[in-house]
Amino acid sequence: MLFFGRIRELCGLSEESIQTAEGATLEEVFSSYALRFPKLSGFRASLVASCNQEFAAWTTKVTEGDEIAFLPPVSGG
Amino acid sequence: MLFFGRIRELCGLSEESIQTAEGATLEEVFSSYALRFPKLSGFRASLVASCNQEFAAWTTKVTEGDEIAFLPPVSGG
Amino acid sequence: MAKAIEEDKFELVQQPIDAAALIRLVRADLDGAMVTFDGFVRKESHGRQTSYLEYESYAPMALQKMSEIGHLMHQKFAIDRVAIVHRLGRLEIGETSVFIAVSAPHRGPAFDACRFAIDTLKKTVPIWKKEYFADGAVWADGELPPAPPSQKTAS
Amino acid sequence: MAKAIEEDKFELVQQPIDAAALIRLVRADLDGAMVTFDGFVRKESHGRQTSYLEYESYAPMALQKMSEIGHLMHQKFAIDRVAIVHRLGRLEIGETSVFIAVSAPHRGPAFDACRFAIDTLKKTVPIWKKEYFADGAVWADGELPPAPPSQKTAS
Repeated sequence: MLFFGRIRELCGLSEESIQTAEGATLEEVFSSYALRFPKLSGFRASLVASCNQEFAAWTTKVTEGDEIAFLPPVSGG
Repeated sequence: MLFFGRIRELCGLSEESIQTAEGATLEEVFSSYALRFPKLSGFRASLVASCNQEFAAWTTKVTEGDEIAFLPPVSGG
Repeated sequence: MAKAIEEDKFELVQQPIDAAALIRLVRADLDGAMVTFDGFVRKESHGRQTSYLEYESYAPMALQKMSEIGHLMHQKFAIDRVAIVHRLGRLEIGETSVFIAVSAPHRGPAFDACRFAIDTLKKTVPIWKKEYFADGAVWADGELPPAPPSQKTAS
Repeated sequence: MAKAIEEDKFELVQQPIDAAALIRLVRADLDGAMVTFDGFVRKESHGRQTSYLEYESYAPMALQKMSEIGHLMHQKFAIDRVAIVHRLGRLEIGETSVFIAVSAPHRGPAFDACRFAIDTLKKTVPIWKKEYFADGAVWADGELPPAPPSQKTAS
Protein backbone atom coordinates (compact mmCIF):
# COMPACT_ATOMS: atom_id res chain seq x y z
CA MET A 1 0.00 0.00 0.00
CA LEU A 2 1.17 3.50 -0.90
CA PHE A 3 -0.27 6.75 0.45
CA PHE A 4 -0.21 10.18 -1.18
CA GLY A 5 -1.28 13.74 -0.51
CA ARG A 6 -4.08 14.25 1.96
CA ILE A 7 -4.54 10.49 2.36
CA ARG A 8 -0.89 10.17 3.38
CA GLU A 9 -1.40 12.92 5.95
CA LEU A 10 -4.70 11.53 7.19
CA CYS A 11 -3.36 8.01 7.72
CA GLY A 12 0.08 9.16 8.82
CA LEU A 13 1.54 6.54 6.50
CA SER A 14 3.60 6.67 3.33
CA GLU A 15 3.82 2.98 2.66
CA GLU A 16 3.09 -0.34 4.32
CA SER A 17 2.72 -4.01 3.47
CA ILE A 18 -0.58 -5.72 4.17
CA GLN A 19 -2.09 -9.17 4.06
CA THR A 20 -5.48 -9.43 2.39
CA ALA A 21 -8.02 -12.26 2.27
CA GLU A 22 -7.86 -14.45 -0.82
CA GLY A 23 -9.84 -12.73 -3.61
CA ALA A 24 -10.33 -9.44 -1.76
CA THR A 25 -11.25 -6.45 -3.95
CA LEU A 26 -9.77 -2.95 -3.78
CA GLU A 27 -13.11 -1.85 -2.29
CA GLU A 28 -12.69 -4.36 0.54
CA VAL A 29 -9.10 -3.27 1.15
CA PHE A 30 -10.35 0.30 1.37
CA SER A 31 -13.04 -0.73 3.87
CA SER A 32 -10.47 -2.29 6.13
CA TYR A 33 -8.50 0.99 6.10
CA ALA A 34 -11.69 2.94 6.77
CA LEU A 35 -12.10 0.88 9.95
CA ARG A 36 -8.57 1.79 11.04
CA PHE A 37 -8.91 5.45 9.97
CA PRO A 38 -12.60 6.42 10.28
CA LYS A 39 -12.03 9.83 8.62
CA LEU A 40 -11.05 8.03 5.43
CA SER A 41 -14.71 7.11 4.72
CA GLY A 42 -15.58 10.73 3.96
CA PHE A 43 -13.04 10.74 1.13
CA ARG A 44 -14.15 7.57 -0.59
CA ALA A 45 -16.11 9.33 -3.35
CA SER A 46 -13.15 11.52 -4.26
CA LEU A 47 -10.60 8.72 -4.44
CA VAL A 48 -9.50 6.61 -7.38
CA ALA A 49 -7.83 3.27 -6.81
CA SER A 50 -4.65 2.17 -8.49
CA CYS A 51 -3.14 -1.26 -8.79
CA ASN A 52 0.41 -1.77 -10.03
CA GLN A 53 0.74 1.84 -11.14
CA GLU A 54 -2.41 1.85 -13.23
CA PHE A 55 -5.86 3.21 -12.43
CA ALA A 56 -8.04 0.28 -11.40
CA ALA A 57 -11.73 -0.34 -10.77
CA TRP A 58 -12.72 -0.81 -7.13
CA THR A 59 -13.96 -4.28 -8.07
CA THR A 60 -10.44 -5.34 -9.04
CA LYS A 61 -9.25 -8.37 -7.06
CA VAL A 62 -5.85 -7.94 -5.46
CA THR A 63 -3.21 -10.61 -5.56
CA GLU A 64 0.01 -11.04 -3.64
CA GLY A 65 2.67 -8.52 -4.52
CA ASP A 66 0.26 -5.96 -6.01
CA GLU A 67 1.18 -2.32 -5.42
CA ILE A 68 -2.02 -0.59 -4.35
CA ALA A 69 -2.91 3.04 -3.66
CA PHE A 70 -6.02 5.15 -3.07
CA LEU A 71 -5.30 8.31 -5.00
CA PRO A 72 -6.78 11.70 -4.10
CA PRO A 73 -7.87 13.97 -6.98
CA VAL A 74 -4.71 14.86 -8.89
CA SER A 75 -3.58 18.48 -8.92
CA GLY A 76 -0.38 18.64 -10.91
CA GLY A 77 0.39 21.31 -13.45
CA MET B 1 3.68 55.26 -53.72
CA LEU B 2 5.42 52.38 -52.00
CA PHE B 3 6.19 49.00 -53.56
CA PHE B 4 6.68 45.67 -51.75
CA GLY B 5 7.50 42.06 -52.49
CA ARG B 6 6.76 40.81 -55.98
CA ILE B 7 5.20 44.16 -56.95
CA ARG B 8 8.45 45.92 -56.01
CA GLU B 9 10.37 43.47 -58.18
CA LEU B 10 7.90 43.64 -61.05
CA CYS B 11 7.90 47.44 -61.19
CA GLY B 12 11.56 47.78 -60.28
CA LEU B 13 10.57 50.51 -57.84
CA SER B 14 10.63 50.81 -54.07
CA GLU B 15 9.10 54.22 -53.77
CA GLU B 16 8.13 57.21 -55.92
CA SER B 17 6.05 60.36 -55.75
CA ILE B 18 3.19 60.77 -58.21
CA GLN B 19 0.69 63.39 -59.25
CA THR B 20 -2.91 62.20 -59.55
CA ALA B 21 -5.98 63.84 -61.02
CA GLU B 22 -8.24 65.61 -58.51
CA GLY B 23 -10.57 63.00 -56.95
CA ALA B 24 -8.78 59.96 -58.44
CA THR B 25 -9.49 56.65 -56.71
CA LEU B 26 -6.95 54.00 -55.75
CA GLU B 27 -8.39 51.89 -58.59
CA GLU B 28 -7.57 54.68 -61.04
CA VAL B 29 -4.06 55.05 -59.66
CA PHE B 30 -3.60 51.30 -60.10
CA SER B 31 -4.84 51.52 -63.70
CA SER B 32 -2.26 54.15 -64.51
CA TYR B 33 0.48 51.87 -63.15
CA ALA B 34 -0.95 48.95 -65.12
CA LEU B 35 -0.44 51.04 -68.28
CA ARG B 36 3.21 51.63 -67.32
CA PHE B 37 3.75 48.02 -66.19
CA PRO B 38 1.40 45.77 -68.21
CA LYS B 39 2.27 42.65 -66.17
CA LEU B 40 0.75 44.36 -63.12
CA SER B 41 -2.79 43.78 -64.45
CA GLY B 42 -2.52 40.05 -63.87
CA PHE B 43 -1.94 40.67 -60.16
CA ARG B 44 -4.86 43.01 -59.57
CA ALA B 45 -7.13 40.34 -58.01
CA SER B 46 -4.46 39.31 -55.50
CA LEU B 47 -3.60 42.83 -54.34
CA VAL B 48 -5.02 44.86 -51.50
CA ALA B 49 -4.67 48.62 -51.50
CA SER B 50 -3.43 50.64 -48.56
CA CYS B 51 -3.68 54.34 -47.91
CA ASN B 52 -1.73 55.99 -45.12
CA GLN B 53 -0.68 52.66 -43.62
CA GLU B 54 -4.20 51.27 -43.39
CA PHE B 55 -5.98 48.81 -45.70
CA ALA B 56 -8.26 50.82 -47.98
CA ALA B 57 -11.04 50.10 -50.46
CA TRP B 58 -10.15 50.55 -54.13
CA THR B 59 -12.88 53.20 -54.31
CA THR B 60 -11.02 55.37 -51.81
CA LYS B 61 -10.22 58.82 -53.23
CA VAL B 62 -6.61 59.86 -52.83
CA THR B 63 -5.58 63.29 -51.70
CA GLU B 64 -2.27 65.10 -51.75
CA GLY B 65 0.32 63.67 -49.41
CA ASP B 66 -1.38 60.25 -49.07
CA GLU B 67 0.98 57.29 -48.72
CA ILE B 68 -0.32 54.61 -51.09
CA ALA B 69 0.68 51.01 -51.73
CA PHE B 70 -0.66 47.96 -53.59
CA LEU B 71 0.09 45.10 -51.23
CA PRO B 72 0.66 41.52 -52.39
CA PRO B 73 -0.80 38.71 -50.25
CA VAL B 74 1.01 38.85 -46.91
CA SER B 75 3.22 35.93 -45.93
CA GLY B 76 4.77 36.78 -42.59
CA GLY B 77 5.10 34.32 -39.73
CA MET C 1 5.28 11.08 -37.34
CA ALA C 2 5.26 8.67 -34.41
CA LYS C 3 8.92 7.88 -35.07
CA ALA C 4 10.38 10.59 -32.88
CA ILE C 5 9.20 9.12 -29.59
CA GLU C 6 12.68 7.98 -28.60
CA GLU C 7 13.78 11.63 -28.72
CA ASP C 8 10.94 12.74 -26.46
CA LYS C 9 11.55 13.57 -22.81
CA PHE C 10 9.32 12.89 -19.80
CA GLU C 11 10.76 13.78 -16.43
CA LEU C 12 10.07 14.53 -12.80
CA VAL C 13 12.72 16.79 -11.29
CA GLN C 14 13.51 18.19 -7.86
CA GLN C 15 15.60 21.09 -9.14
CA PRO C 16 14.48 24.11 -11.20
CA ILE C 17 13.36 23.18 -14.71
CA ASP C 18 15.81 24.26 -17.42
CA ALA C 19 13.33 25.43 -20.06
CA ALA C 20 16.07 26.58 -22.46
CA ALA C 21 17.60 23.09 -22.53
CA LEU C 22 14.21 21.50 -23.23
CA ILE C 23 13.60 23.96 -26.05
CA ARG C 24 16.94 23.05 -27.63
CA LEU C 25 16.05 19.38 -27.34
CA VAL C 26 12.63 19.68 -28.97
CA ARG C 27 13.36 22.24 -31.68
CA ALA C 28 14.53 20.48 -34.87
CA ASP C 29 15.42 22.01 -38.23
CA LEU C 30 12.90 19.91 -40.08
CA ASP C 31 10.13 21.61 -38.11
CA GLY C 32 8.86 25.13 -38.47
CA ALA C 33 6.82 25.61 -35.33
CA MET C 34 7.25 25.12 -31.63
CA VAL C 35 4.72 25.82 -28.89
CA THR C 36 5.65 25.84 -25.23
CA PHE C 37 3.57 25.95 -22.07
CA ASP C 38 5.12 27.20 -18.85
CA GLY C 39 3.01 26.71 -15.73
CA PHE C 40 4.42 28.56 -12.73
CA VAL C 41 3.49 29.41 -9.17
CA ARG C 42 0.99 32.26 -9.00
CA LYS C 43 1.32 34.95 -6.37
CA GLU C 44 -2.30 34.52 -5.33
CA SER C 45 -4.68 31.60 -5.08
CA HIS C 46 -8.39 32.00 -4.27
CA GLY C 47 -7.72 35.61 -3.30
CA ARG C 48 -5.06 34.67 -0.76
CA GLN C 49 -1.35 35.43 -1.00
CA THR C 50 0.57 32.21 -1.60
CA SER C 51 3.76 31.62 0.43
CA TYR C 52 4.96 28.59 -1.51
CA LEU C 53 3.75 25.28 -2.91
CA GLU C 54 4.76 21.69 -2.36
CA TYR C 55 4.30 19.04 -5.02
CA GLU C 56 4.48 15.32 -4.45
CA SER C 57 3.92 12.47 -6.88
CA TYR C 58 3.46 8.75 -7.26
CA ALA C 59 6.64 8.92 -9.30
CA PRO C 60 6.76 5.71 -11.38
CA MET C 61 3.05 5.92 -12.21
CA ALA C 62 3.31 9.65 -12.96
CA LEU C 63 6.18 9.05 -15.38
CA GLN C 64 4.25 6.29 -17.09
CA LYS C 65 1.19 8.52 -17.43
CA MET C 66 3.33 11.35 -18.83
CA SER C 67 4.84 9.03 -21.38
CA GLU C 68 1.35 7.74 -22.30
CA ILE C 69 0.35 11.36 -22.93
CA GLY C 70 3.33 11.65 -25.27
CA HIS C 71 2.29 8.55 -27.17
CA LEU C 72 -1.26 9.84 -27.50
CA MET C 73 0.06 13.17 -28.77
CA HIS C 74 1.96 11.44 -31.57
CA GLN C 75 -1.14 9.39 -32.44
CA LYS C 76 -3.51 12.34 -32.51
CA PHE C 77 -1.41 15.17 -33.92
CA ALA C 78 1.16 15.62 -36.70
CA ILE C 79 3.96 16.64 -34.37
CA ASP C 80 7.66 15.95 -34.19
CA ARG C 81 9.08 16.02 -30.62
CA VAL C 82 7.68 16.42 -27.14
CA ALA C 83 9.11 17.29 -23.74
CA ILE C 84 7.01 17.21 -20.57
CA VAL C 85 8.78 17.95 -17.31
CA HIS C 86 7.17 18.41 -13.90
CA ARG C 87 8.95 19.65 -10.82
CA LEU C 88 8.40 18.23 -7.33
CA GLY C 89 9.13 19.46 -3.83
CA ARG C 90 8.95 23.03 -2.59
CA LEU C 91 8.36 25.75 -5.21
CA GLU C 92 8.50 29.48 -4.61
CA ILE C 93 6.34 32.10 -6.33
CA GLY C 94 7.21 32.46 -10.00
CA GLU C 95 8.98 29.09 -10.25
CA THR C 96 7.95 26.73 -13.04
CA SER C 97 6.03 23.65 -11.90
CA VAL C 98 5.46 22.20 -15.36
CA PHE C 99 7.03 22.88 -18.74
CA ILE C 100 5.84 21.40 -22.01
CA ALA C 101 7.41 21.90 -25.45
CA VAL C 102 6.07 20.54 -28.73
CA SER C 103 7.60 20.92 -32.18
CA ALA C 104 5.85 20.28 -35.47
CA PRO C 105 6.11 21.16 -39.15
CA HIS C 106 3.00 23.36 -38.78
CA ARG C 107 1.59 25.46 -36.00
CA GLY C 108 -1.92 23.98 -35.71
CA PRO C 109 -0.86 20.54 -34.45
CA ALA C 110 1.81 22.11 -32.21
CA PHE C 111 -0.81 24.24 -30.44
CA ASP C 112 -3.39 21.45 -30.26
CA ALA C 113 -0.92 18.88 -28.95
CA CYS C 114 0.56 21.22 -26.31
CA ARG C 115 -2.91 22.10 -25.05
CA PHE C 116 -3.90 18.43 -25.02
CA ALA C 117 -0.76 17.61 -23.02
CA ILE C 118 -1.38 20.04 -20.17
CA ASP C 119 -5.15 19.39 -20.07
CA THR C 120 -4.57 15.63 -19.88
CA LEU C 121 -1.69 15.91 -17.40
CA LYS C 122 -3.94 17.82 -15.02
CA LYS C 123 -6.49 14.99 -15.15
CA THR C 124 -4.46 11.80 -15.24
CA VAL C 125 -0.96 12.25 -13.82
CA PRO C 126 -0.72 11.37 -10.10
CA ILE C 127 0.84 14.56 -8.75
CA TRP C 128 -0.52 16.54 -5.82
CA LYS C 129 -0.06 20.14 -4.82
CA LYS C 130 -0.27 21.61 -1.34
CA GLU C 131 -0.67 25.37 -1.13
CA TYR C 132 0.96 27.15 1.80
CA PHE C 133 -0.39 30.52 2.93
CA ALA C 134 0.68 32.78 5.77
CA ASP C 135 -2.08 31.27 7.92
CA GLY C 136 -2.14 27.63 6.92
CA ALA C 137 -1.97 25.12 4.12
CA VAL C 138 -4.47 23.25 1.95
CA TRP C 139 -4.32 20.45 -0.59
CA ALA C 140 -5.46 21.78 -3.96
CA ASP C 141 -8.89 20.50 -4.97
CA GLY C 142 -7.64 18.62 -7.98
CA GLU C 143 -9.43 16.57 -10.58
CA LEU C 144 -10.76 13.04 -10.57
CA PRO C 145 -9.08 10.89 -13.22
CA PRO C 146 -11.49 9.30 -15.72
CA ALA C 147 -13.27 6.19 -14.45
CA PRO C 148 -11.07 3.14 -14.98
CA PRO C 149 -12.40 0.02 -16.70
CA SER C 150 -14.50 -2.14 -14.38
CA GLN C 151 -12.13 -5.09 -14.65
CA LYS C 152 -8.45 -5.24 -13.92
CA THR C 153 -6.58 -5.07 -17.21
CA ALA C 154 -3.39 -6.86 -17.97
CA SER C 155 -0.52 -4.42 -17.69
CA MET D 1 -6.90 43.02 -17.84
CA ALA D 2 -6.34 45.58 -20.62
CA LYS D 3 -4.10 47.60 -18.29
CA ALA D 4 -0.85 45.88 -19.15
CA ILE D 5 -0.67 47.13 -22.72
CA GLU D 6 2.13 49.57 -21.94
CA GLU D 7 4.26 46.59 -20.92
CA ASP D 8 3.58 44.75 -24.16
CA LYS D 9 6.21 44.59 -26.89
CA PHE D 10 5.73 44.72 -30.68
CA GLU D 11 8.89 44.79 -32.74
CA LEU D 12 10.45 44.22 -36.12
CA VAL D 13 14.11 43.30 -35.85
CA GLN D 14 16.99 42.65 -38.26
CA GLN D 15 19.05 40.62 -35.78
CA PRO D 16 18.26 37.19 -34.28
CA ILE D 17 15.28 37.28 -31.92
CA ASP D 18 16.21 36.91 -28.25
CA ALA D 19 13.41 34.61 -27.11
CA ALA D 20 14.76 34.33 -23.56
CA ALA D 21 14.62 38.11 -23.09
CA LEU D 22 11.02 38.23 -24.36
CA ILE D 23 10.05 35.44 -21.99
CA ARG D 24 11.54 37.37 -19.05
CA LEU D 25 9.60 40.45 -20.12
CA VAL D 26 6.24 38.72 -20.42
CA ARG D 27 6.40 36.36 -17.45
CA ALA D 28 5.06 38.08 -14.32
CA ASP D 29 4.63 36.64 -10.83
CA LEU D 30 0.95 37.45 -10.74
CA ASP D 31 0.41 35.06 -13.64
CA GLY D 32 0.55 31.30 -13.60
CA ALA D 33 0.70 30.42 -17.27
CA MET D 34 2.72 31.41 -20.29
CA VAL D 35 2.38 30.11 -23.83
CA THR D 36 4.96 30.84 -26.50
CA PHE D 37 4.97 30.29 -30.24
CA ASP D 38 8.27 30.05 -32.11
CA GLY D 39 8.01 30.07 -35.89
CA PHE D 40 11.31 29.19 -37.57
CA VAL D 41 12.68 28.43 -40.99
CA ARG D 42 11.88 24.90 -42.10
CA LYS D 43 14.45 22.84 -43.94
CA GLU D 44 11.98 22.02 -46.69
CA SER D 45 9.17 23.84 -48.41
CA HIS D 46 6.84 22.19 -50.94
CA GLY D 47 9.17 19.21 -51.05
CA ARG D 48 12.19 21.32 -52.00
CA GLN D 49 15.25 21.95 -49.85
CA THR D 50 15.26 25.58 -48.68
CA SER D 51 18.55 27.51 -48.88
CA TYR D 52 17.39 30.55 -46.92
CA LEU D 53 14.50 33.02 -46.67
CA GLU D 54 14.24 36.76 -47.00
CA TYR D 55 11.54 38.74 -45.23
CA GLU D 56 10.60 42.31 -46.02
CA SER D 57 7.87 44.48 -44.51
CA TYR D 58 5.95 47.69 -44.82
CA ALA D 59 7.45 48.51 -41.45
CA PRO D 60 5.31 51.30 -39.95
CA MET D 61 2.08 49.63 -41.07
CA ALA D 62 3.29 46.21 -39.92
CA LEU D 63 4.09 47.57 -36.45
CA GLN D 64 0.71 49.22 -36.25
CA LYS D 65 -1.04 45.98 -37.25
CA MET D 66 0.98 44.03 -34.69
CA SER D 67 0.00 46.45 -31.97
CA GLU D 68 -3.65 46.24 -33.09
CA ILE D 69 -3.40 42.46 -32.67
CA GLY D 70 -2.14 43.06 -29.13
CA HIS D 71 -5.07 45.34 -28.34
CA LEU D 72 -7.53 42.79 -29.71
CA MET D 73 -5.90 40.07 -27.61
CA HIS D 74 -6.48 42.08 -24.42
CA GLN D 75 -10.08 42.73 -25.46
CA LYS D 76 -10.88 39.12 -26.29
CA PHE D 77 -8.88 37.13 -23.72
CA ALA D 78 -8.12 37.39 -19.98
CA ILE D 79 -4.38 37.73 -20.48
CA ASP D 80 -1.66 39.76 -18.83
CA ARG D 81 1.25 40.59 -21.16
CA VAL D 82 2.07 40.07 -24.82
CA ALA D 83 5.22 40.15 -26.94
CA ILE D 84 5.15 39.78 -30.72
CA VAL D 85 8.46 40.11 -32.54
CA HIS D 86 9.08 39.45 -36.24
CA ARG D 87 12.47 39.29 -37.86
CA LEU D 88 13.28 40.77 -41.28
CA GLY D 89 16.08 40.28 -43.80
CA ARG D 90 17.88 37.04 -44.55
CA LEU D 91 17.12 34.04 -42.33
CA GLU D 92 18.91 30.71 -42.38
CA ILE D 93 17.32 27.32 -41.72
CA GLY D 94 16.30 26.94 -38.09
CA GLU D 95 16.30 30.67 -37.35
CA THR D 96 13.23 32.16 -35.72
CA SER D 97 11.14 34.40 -37.96
CA VAL D 98 8.41 35.17 -35.44
CA PHE D 99 8.20 34.76 -31.69
CA ILE D 100 5.07 35.33 -29.63
CA ALA D 101 4.76 35.10 -25.85
CA VAL D 102 1.55 35.52 -23.85
CA SER D 103 1.15 35.36 -20.08
CA ALA D 104 -2.12 34.97 -18.20
CA PRO D 105 -3.42 33.85 -14.82
CA HIS D 106 -4.86 30.72 -16.46
CA ARG D 107 -3.78 28.54 -19.35
CA GLY D 108 -6.91 28.63 -21.51
CA PRO D 109 -6.73 32.32 -22.41
CA ALA D 110 -2.93 32.11 -22.82
CA PHE D 111 -3.29 29.35 -25.45
CA ASP D 112 -6.25 30.99 -27.20
CA ALA D 113 -4.62 34.42 -27.34
CA CYS D 114 -1.27 33.09 -28.62
CA ARG D 115 -3.02 31.12 -31.35
CA PHE D 116 -5.14 34.14 -32.28
CA ALA D 117 -2.00 36.27 -32.49
CA ILE D 118 -0.13 34.11 -34.99
CA ASP D 119 -3.27 33.32 -37.04
CA THR D 120 -4.11 37.02 -37.31
CA LEU D 121 -0.52 38.09 -37.97
CA LYS D 122 -0.38 35.76 -40.94
CA LYS D 123 -3.48 37.40 -42.41
CA THR D 124 -3.12 41.10 -41.65
CA VAL D 125 0.49 42.13 -41.05
CA PRO D 126 2.22 43.42 -44.22
CA ILE D 127 5.30 41.20 -44.24
CA TRP D 128 6.47 39.20 -47.25
CA LYS D 129 8.65 36.14 -47.49
CA LYS D 130 10.79 35.08 -50.43
CA GLU D 131 12.00 31.47 -50.42
CA TYR D 132 15.39 30.74 -51.94
CA PHE D 133 16.15 27.26 -53.23
CA ALA D 134 19.25 25.88 -54.90
CA ASP D 135 17.62 26.46 -58.30
CA GLY D 136 15.74 29.71 -57.85
CA ALA D 137 13.52 31.78 -55.61
CA VAL D 138 9.78 32.35 -55.20
CA TRP D 139 7.59 34.73 -53.24
CA ALA D 140 5.49 32.72 -50.79
CA ASP D 141 1.84 32.53 -51.79
CA GLY D 142 0.59 34.42 -48.79
CA GLU D 143 -2.87 35.36 -47.66
CA LEU D 144 -5.20 38.15 -48.73
CA PRO D 145 -6.02 40.46 -45.83
CA PRO D 146 -9.75 40.78 -45.06
CA ALA D 147 -11.65 43.12 -47.38
CA PRO D 148 -11.35 46.69 -46.15
CA PRO D 149 -14.42 48.90 -45.68
CA SER D 150 -15.67 50.37 -48.94
CA GLN D 151 -15.01 53.94 -47.82
CA LYS D 152 -11.80 55.49 -46.60
CA THR D 153 -11.94 55.62 -42.81
CA ALA D 154 -10.47 58.35 -40.67
CA SER D 155 -7.26 57.08 -39.11
